Amino acid sequence: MTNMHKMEWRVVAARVSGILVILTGVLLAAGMCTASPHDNPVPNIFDPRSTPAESIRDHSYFVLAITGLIFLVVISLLVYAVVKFRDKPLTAGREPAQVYGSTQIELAWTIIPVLIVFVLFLATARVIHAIEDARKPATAVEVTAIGHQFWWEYRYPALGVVTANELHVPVSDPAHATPTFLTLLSADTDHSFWVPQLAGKTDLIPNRVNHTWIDPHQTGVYVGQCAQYCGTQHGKMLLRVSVDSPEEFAAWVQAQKQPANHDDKASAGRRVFETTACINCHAVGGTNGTGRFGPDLTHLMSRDTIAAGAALNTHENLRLWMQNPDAIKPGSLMPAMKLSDADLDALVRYLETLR
Amino acid sequence: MAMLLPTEHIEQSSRVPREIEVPASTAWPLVLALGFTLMFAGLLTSASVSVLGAVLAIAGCVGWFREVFPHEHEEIVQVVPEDLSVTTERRLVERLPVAPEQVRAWLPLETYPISAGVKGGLAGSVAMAVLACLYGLLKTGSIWYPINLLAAVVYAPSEVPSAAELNSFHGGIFLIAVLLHLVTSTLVGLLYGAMLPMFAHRPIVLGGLIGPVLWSGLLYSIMGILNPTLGSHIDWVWFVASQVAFGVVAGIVVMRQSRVPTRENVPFALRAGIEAPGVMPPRENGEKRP
Amino acid sequence: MSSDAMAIHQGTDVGSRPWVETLHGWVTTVDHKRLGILYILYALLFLAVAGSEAMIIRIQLMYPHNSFVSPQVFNRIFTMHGTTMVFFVGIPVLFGLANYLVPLMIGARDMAFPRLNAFSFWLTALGGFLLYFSFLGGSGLYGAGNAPDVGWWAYAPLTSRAFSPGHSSDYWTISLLVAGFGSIGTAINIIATILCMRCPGMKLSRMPLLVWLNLVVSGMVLIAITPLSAAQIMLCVDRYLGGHFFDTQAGGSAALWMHFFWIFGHPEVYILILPAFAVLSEVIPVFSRKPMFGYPVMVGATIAIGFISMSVWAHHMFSIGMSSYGNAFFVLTTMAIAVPTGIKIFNWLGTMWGGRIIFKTPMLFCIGFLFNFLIAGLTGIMLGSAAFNWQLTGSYFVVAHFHYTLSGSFLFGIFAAFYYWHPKITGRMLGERLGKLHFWLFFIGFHVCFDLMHIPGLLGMARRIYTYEPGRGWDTLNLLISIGAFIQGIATLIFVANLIISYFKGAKAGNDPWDAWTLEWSVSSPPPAYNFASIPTVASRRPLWDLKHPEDPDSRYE
Amino acid sequence: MSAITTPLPEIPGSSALPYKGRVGMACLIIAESAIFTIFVVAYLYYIGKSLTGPTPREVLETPIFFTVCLLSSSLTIHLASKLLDRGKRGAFLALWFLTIVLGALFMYGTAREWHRLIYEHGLTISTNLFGTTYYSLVGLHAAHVTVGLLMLTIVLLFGLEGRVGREQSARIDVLSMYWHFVDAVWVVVFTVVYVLGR
Repeated sequence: MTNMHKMEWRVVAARVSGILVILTGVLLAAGMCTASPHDNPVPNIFDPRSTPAESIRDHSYFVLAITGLIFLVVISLLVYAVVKFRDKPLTAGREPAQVYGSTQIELAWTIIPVLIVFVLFLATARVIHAIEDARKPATAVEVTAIGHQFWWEYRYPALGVVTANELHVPVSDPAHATPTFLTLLSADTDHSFWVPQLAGKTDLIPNRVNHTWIDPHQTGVYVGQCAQYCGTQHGKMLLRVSVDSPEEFAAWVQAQKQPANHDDKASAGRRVFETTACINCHAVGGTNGTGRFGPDLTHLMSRDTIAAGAALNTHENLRLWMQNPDAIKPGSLMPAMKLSDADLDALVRYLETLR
Repeated sequence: MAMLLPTEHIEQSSRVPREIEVPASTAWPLVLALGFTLMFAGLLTSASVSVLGAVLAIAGCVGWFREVFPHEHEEIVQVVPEDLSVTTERRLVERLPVAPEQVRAWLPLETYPISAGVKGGLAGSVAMAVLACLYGLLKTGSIWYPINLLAAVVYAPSEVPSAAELNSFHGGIFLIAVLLHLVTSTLVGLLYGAMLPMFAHRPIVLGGLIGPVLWSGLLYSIMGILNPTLGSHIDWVWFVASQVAFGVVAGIVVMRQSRVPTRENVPFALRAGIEAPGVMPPRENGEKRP
Repeated sequence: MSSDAMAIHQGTDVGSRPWVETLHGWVTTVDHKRLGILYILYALLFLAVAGSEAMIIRIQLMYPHNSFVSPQVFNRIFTMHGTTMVFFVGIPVLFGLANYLVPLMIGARDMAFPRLNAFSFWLTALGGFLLYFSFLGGSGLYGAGNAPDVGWWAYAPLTSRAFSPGHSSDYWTISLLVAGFGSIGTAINIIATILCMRCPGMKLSRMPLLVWLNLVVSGMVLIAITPLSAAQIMLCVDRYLGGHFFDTQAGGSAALWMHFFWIFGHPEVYILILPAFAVLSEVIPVFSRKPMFGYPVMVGATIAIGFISMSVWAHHMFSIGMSSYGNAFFVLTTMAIAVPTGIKIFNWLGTMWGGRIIFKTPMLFCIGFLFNFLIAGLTGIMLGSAAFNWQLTGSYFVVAHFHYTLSGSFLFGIFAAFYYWHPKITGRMLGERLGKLHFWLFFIGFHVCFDLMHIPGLLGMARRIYTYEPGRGWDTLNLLISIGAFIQGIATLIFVANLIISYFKGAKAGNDPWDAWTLEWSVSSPPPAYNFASIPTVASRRPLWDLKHPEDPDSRYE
Repeated sequence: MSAITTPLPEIPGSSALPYKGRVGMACLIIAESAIFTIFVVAYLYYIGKSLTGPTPREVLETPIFFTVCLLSSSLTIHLASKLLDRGKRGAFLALWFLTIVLGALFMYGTAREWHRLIYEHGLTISTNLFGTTYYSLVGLHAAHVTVGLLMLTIVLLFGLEGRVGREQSARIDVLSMYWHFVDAVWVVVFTVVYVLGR
């Protein structure tokens, strides 16, 4: 290959990569603009709102700085070597001086990494200790989260509340810390609880009890999802954590503790609920439905979403969900109920009374 | 440009035989593998597949056995004449400018032995510890103060100890501190041993002053992350002073070691019999070359 | 038979043989070179298959709520992609290279156990075919087929009968078990070859680094693949005999499977990357025209990696709720492995430093490797830091990280090997123009794809999801990632085209096209069936250097 | 005969290299050890974790006699291969046969124990975790003994035909390595199952 060709290729490569870089930048900017953080916040791990996630973020900056520095040093050496020591026509036909190695240099570039590793280890160990071995204050809210294929069950044993998919926790003000301590269990396969802005992942493993904790500093809805592959619908096993002000949280707990609302206008739908397979999996307080395979529906309408966050909790979605769950979440364990249109409407009407 | 080396063959042609025995081709390993796989495949499909697999596997075993017993079956391959000349376009080999008169640079090993670095590090660690404890005595009247601060690297933010706790003795904490101190000191000492000869003009200035000051600057920027407790209590003047004490003592000890290089001080790699000719670092020479 | 074998090896007279006879020659062969080629062709076949699966994954993820494939199909595709790439591309290609090169490099005429070699290859090959038969017969002869959909690490209890009825998980287990026995056979063979078949003068301290690294890799295969085999036997006991090893309903432990899997799984990563290191350790010196900088340290670092890699497995499990002490221990070991790995990068740099670097395609891939592997190592440090890992694991960040090691590093190393040894294997050079195009296109596609892939992970995108919600900041990124993946696909097609064109029209290579130093370049290209007409004698690590520079041989200094 | 046409292991200069059969068997033993290690770890991990009975304390009996049989077979096979080295084929065959008998006795012991456990105590592989781990670990070992016995028997048959001589001594040596390994594993399995496991 002649030098002409070499030049040509280098120019082409440089141009192609230049164009790609510009294209990337434009598209990235466009993407950032179109994303609307208000309706559906970006679960960015560098935008934490809770102590564990904040310690991890601070720690990650430290790790990023060190690795960035190493990157710069090594890449400069590499670029320098590639540019400086390329074969030139001037020296053709000659071999460079043959060098076998140098004990000193090799010792130096062994010990410096060892020191860096040592520092990184110490820094990491302290963060691990701080997050994992945090003491539970008396004011903590305790929640048992149980992973199911493909939804979340939340039990507040001290408050007597059972809900699904949307976790409600009080905001934790540094002066009066009310962190939430979660006990993580699984009913079937492995899952992982991950709300990036609140804490790192902790798995939910059958026949094993795990723990994690969060203390959100700011109210709002935080999203996340199951982060351990758990079967067909792993992709739509979404998580929503609603961080409420203390008053809102108390009101929510109060509302959840109420028995199910029984509106006579929806008694037809209730009869459908109680006489079909619904009750095998779902519970509604005060009815003969006590199943635990599916989410507790006693206060279904207090939730914004259905099917573990896969769809908004609207009339149409509810109806579709019972008629043909595969349209929303193919492969979920909710069977198509094969109800007549009349029964379906009655049932939806009934469910819509469960506030 | 190619230069043919007239007689440089791997081996004299007189020793090349006319024919060579190589292991004979055989289908039995394939039959056995197929049988074996089918035996397992039967678990996935139907038992009859396993039966077929077992038959094939047994046939394969017997066939294979007969290939190697009592003697391995071989076949004869005629040797084809090959052009085995070894050529190169690059006949000239450049020399390191530092030793142009030698055929190949084989410079004397002038590195400090590994033990020098370790000794320097340990000596430096003592100097540093003495200074730090002196600081503790002057500041709070307790030598345990700096030791506890050093070990505070393991404390979580929620467990930051009180002033009284910082001034008293804790066995576990003491062990952690000693361990940290010794490991770090030894490693830095080793680094001194390795790097001082590369910058041999003013080793004590470099190792005793510039190194510790750079090192302290680095720590200054990361102390808040690495050891927040220490970071909040630290007296940087004393800290830098103790680092310099380490550097000066370690540097002096390392330099003194080099004056009497003995066989025992040869690095482990050489003592282990691994051939590692010590050559000057290439980076210094690469740049000087035209 | 023998003359037939010869004919093929001389690259002449092939057309005049009936194809049945040629085929018979290949399937019954016990020649290490032919088995090496079979391994490589087999790996290339599965590279195409698993690459196509990757394309399906990337089409599905181009847009949020895309429905190119169903979730069931998506889960099968990513499971098969991972399983295939690791077990039926990575392992065969590394064994193929080792099979072809190790005997040539140590001056031997064949492997220690040539028939075992054939047996091992066929086990691996048939294992792969058995796995893909699952698309047809996953439920046995009694129902429609489906492929495994439990992910390539097949975590319990998703693999139990309750959650995985039919035979799809059994296909995963049993085909890998079969292929695993093949791997163990080949590893035994390589070790025995290296220890027992070296030519006179080829002391351990004079072996080419490629041979050294393959020795370590084979040792690791022996103690890393076997735990997987053992765990798979246990899984079979559970699924076929009603055992309870991983049955969480009967007191079994899901975490135990994770431990067993990763005791295999992490060394496996090094089993894959060390052969790429091996290639670099041969290619970089030749194209820098200098001997390897710090050969003993390279050997030592390799052995250190081998040992340390056995003690880091649980860093894949930081999120399973281990105690803080357990987590800290695995942080330490994980970070410790960065040290020998760093030494290697520095030693390659040291080799290039002060050399005369020739930018032929193999060297380009090696430099690309160094660049990518550096980043892979640094993201590895981030992942190794358990606290950071709690956010990163199970996200697209980790997917990007391990593709940096397996695609950006392993595959780059393998491509370098292809361009470097293709002339030796086929007697013809691979086209340099297409090669450079392949390199640049792949390099750009790789970086568009996998650099960006880190970001959705940081923005909370979990891996193994068949679709995602719009408006989380992942949309544009995923589109670009997919575009990057397609660019890599095109680059790979160019590579295949290059292979085909060069096979027919490539320039003749001659014995030693790169002016190299190891023994394989001293014989014809392709080498005769017996490799060396007379067994060579060596006196240094670079026997051909000694012959080329009789006035200044290495043997005088080593 | 020139040096080159001789089979590979006899190339001049290579005499210092180890015999490939021994190296291969050593590698196989390392690989097998890893498999056994995983099974042993699983056994140890699940000790006392069964949700239902029977427990090892209730049903296991220590097979002292059969253990002695297996362990002494290591001695006999060692002596046998030594005798073959010296060319004493008759004595070799006798000791070889004794090895097989001792191995078979051991297998009989295992079979009797399994029979007792299954029919008297109702312990099968699917009963509980103890059953699963016990039958898997002991079964894995028994499978290795069976393979060993098969190979020993083949050698015996060839030996009776008079086809095993001094020239096969290296191969016999490799086979005896395997048998020693099987015995050594039993020591571990015995300790784990009958000592620690109770």
